[in-house]
Amino acid sequence: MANRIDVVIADDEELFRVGLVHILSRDEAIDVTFQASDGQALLDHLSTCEELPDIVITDIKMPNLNGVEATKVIREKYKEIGIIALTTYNTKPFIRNMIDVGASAYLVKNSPPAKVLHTIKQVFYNGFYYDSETIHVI
Amino acid sequence: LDKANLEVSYQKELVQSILLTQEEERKRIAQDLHDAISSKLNIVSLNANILTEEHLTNEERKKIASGIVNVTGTVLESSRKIAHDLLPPTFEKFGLKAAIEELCEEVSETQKFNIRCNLHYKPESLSKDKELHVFRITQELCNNALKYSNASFVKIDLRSTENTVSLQYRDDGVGFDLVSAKEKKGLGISGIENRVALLQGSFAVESAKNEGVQALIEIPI
Amino acid sequence: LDKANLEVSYQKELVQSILLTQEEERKRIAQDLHDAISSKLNIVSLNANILTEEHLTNEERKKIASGIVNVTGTVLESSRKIAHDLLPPTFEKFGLKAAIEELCEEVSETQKFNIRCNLHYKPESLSKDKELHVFRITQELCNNALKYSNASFVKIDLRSTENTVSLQYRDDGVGFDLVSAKEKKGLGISGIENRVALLQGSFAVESAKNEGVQALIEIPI
Ligand SMILES: Nc1ncnc2c1ncn2[C@@H]1O[C@H](COP(=O)(O)OP(=O)(O)OP(=O)(O)O)[C@@H](O)[C@H]1O
Ligand SMILES: Nc1ncnc2c1ncn2[C@@H]1O[C@H](COP(=O)(O)OP(=O)(O)OP(=O)(O)O)[C@@H](O)[C@H]1O
Ligand SMILES: [K+]
Ligand SMILES: [Mg+2]
Ligand SMILES: [Mg+2]
Ligand SMILES: [Mg+2]
Repeated sequence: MANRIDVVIADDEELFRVGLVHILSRDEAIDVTFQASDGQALLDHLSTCEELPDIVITDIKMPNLNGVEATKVIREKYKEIGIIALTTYNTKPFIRNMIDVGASAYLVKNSPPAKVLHTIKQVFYNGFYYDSETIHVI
Repeated sequence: LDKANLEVSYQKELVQSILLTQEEERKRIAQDLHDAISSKLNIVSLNANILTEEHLTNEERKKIASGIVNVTGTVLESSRKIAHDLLPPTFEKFGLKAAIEELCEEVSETQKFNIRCNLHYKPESLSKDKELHVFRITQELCNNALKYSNASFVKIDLRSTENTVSLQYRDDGVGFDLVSAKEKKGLGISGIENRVALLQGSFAVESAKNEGVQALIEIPI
Repeated sequence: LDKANLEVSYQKELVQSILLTQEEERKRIAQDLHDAISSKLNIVSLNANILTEEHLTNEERKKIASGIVNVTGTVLESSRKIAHDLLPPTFEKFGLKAAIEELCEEVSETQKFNIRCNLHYKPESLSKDKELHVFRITQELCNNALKYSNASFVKIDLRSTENTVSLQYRDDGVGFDLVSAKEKKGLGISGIENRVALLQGSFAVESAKNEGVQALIEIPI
């Protein structure tokens, strides 16, 4: 099928990844191709995978290498990957700083699944997605 | 000798007030955990238990599940807030400058006065520990501004040069008498002094009734 | 004069160590709130969101709902533990005696030594604030016993008479040299001293290498 969106997930909470994969797997347009439990595992995967994913969804607070540092590296090395920061933190500096270091979109983790799916598609088709709160902040 | 004795008893009182404030903080957090987190989570647990049972209509199930989503959202917000008040995650992840920016925004949202922050701080000029002290000092200056200054304008400058980090504070509010403020022995200004001492820096404050407040803190790198 | 100056600088260092410990505590709690509460609640929220949707089998639904029950249970436990470590609810609800009883049980569960508590304390002999200081002192004595004493037997006596509350501690462990312990400036023993000063009481500790530790605290009512 054309235009399938390959997604890689990075989060240190296994059960969160399981839930997220469940939600993404029900969308026909989306394939979850890899799950990483920290930023380092995410980068390791990207450096070895044959075909880069379209989208990376990453948590911020993770052991070994956090989502901020991972985002900086991905933005630098793999310009074409869309990065969605999906995190617990909802304050302006967090949103602003994640966008600054290269995130294409910002979502709090308790966003409704429909919003997560919508954001993935927007980032895939437009390269970024800023919801009204994100726009307000930046 | 008298002066030294006075200083000893002043420091002792200070220790004791810090201990008391610390106990108050602990009590407040424990209470918040109980009221805003545990008691709400009992509701979540109860409802999730209902969802494990069979005989519910789709309608009922949806309603209970969205109830869980809502309550959990509230608890998440409380947990974020308690953690934020203890130590802003912005400070942890993005450092001093971003944390002071956030602080200024929060202060600004109170709409008590206009606040302007000029932050020219080269990231990591100070170690994380030292940055935290500078952040706490800035917090205290802002708290005092909100509580007492009645200012219309507050300005905060943070600047790093090769050898120094300087924090400058200014407000155009009611000001205060330095001598009697020392006697009142609020923990705030002593706290600033102690942190500055810890940083081996200097702290100068100027104020007088109705002439606002100016403070300058300089910390060697 | 020299002695007074020494005392001043000792007190100043004490203030600074208390500030540092306080920041560590705040950081630890903020961290715990994130790791043990917020991030788990995100899992609850996500799964509750899934349950609001239609196309799940009964089997799936039950599994997700009991997942929520489990995670919520873990978060509740963490929230209780964080609150308990800050200020045991037993203290709040049932006062000093019950809190020390609970503490002794917790210590006893570590199985590092036998502990005996004789608690003859007339409820409310001291105000709640003062009781909290006595509790913190007892906690510190127990912490030190666990960390350093290598004792086989520890005894704690709490007693109230008409005019005094006395707390007696004894262990038969490795003991320590009082002079060098003072130099190490752990916050624990200074903390006890400060709280005793706050209570206008007296504090005597006796120890020597391999002769265990005895401490007596007396507080006027
Ligand atoms: N910006 C300001 N404008 C006017 N008065 C001030 C300002 N900052 C401090 N003061 C005065 O100085 C006193 C001492 O301040 P300090 O921060 O030490 O104590 P506090 O704020 O009263 O108590 P704490 O900080 O322990 O909550 C205050 O009570 C207030 O009268
Ligand atoms: N029951 C004990 N048995 C043996 N040694 C002890 C005992 N209690 C205290 N000490 C000694 O006295 C020192 C000072 O104790 P103190 O509680 O002041 O500091 P600490 O426990 O090292 O640090 P902190 O209490 O700040 O975590 C300890 O380091 C230890 O060597
Ligand atoms: K799919
Ligand atoms: Mg995480
Ligand atoms: Mg103050
Ligand atoms: Mg100790």
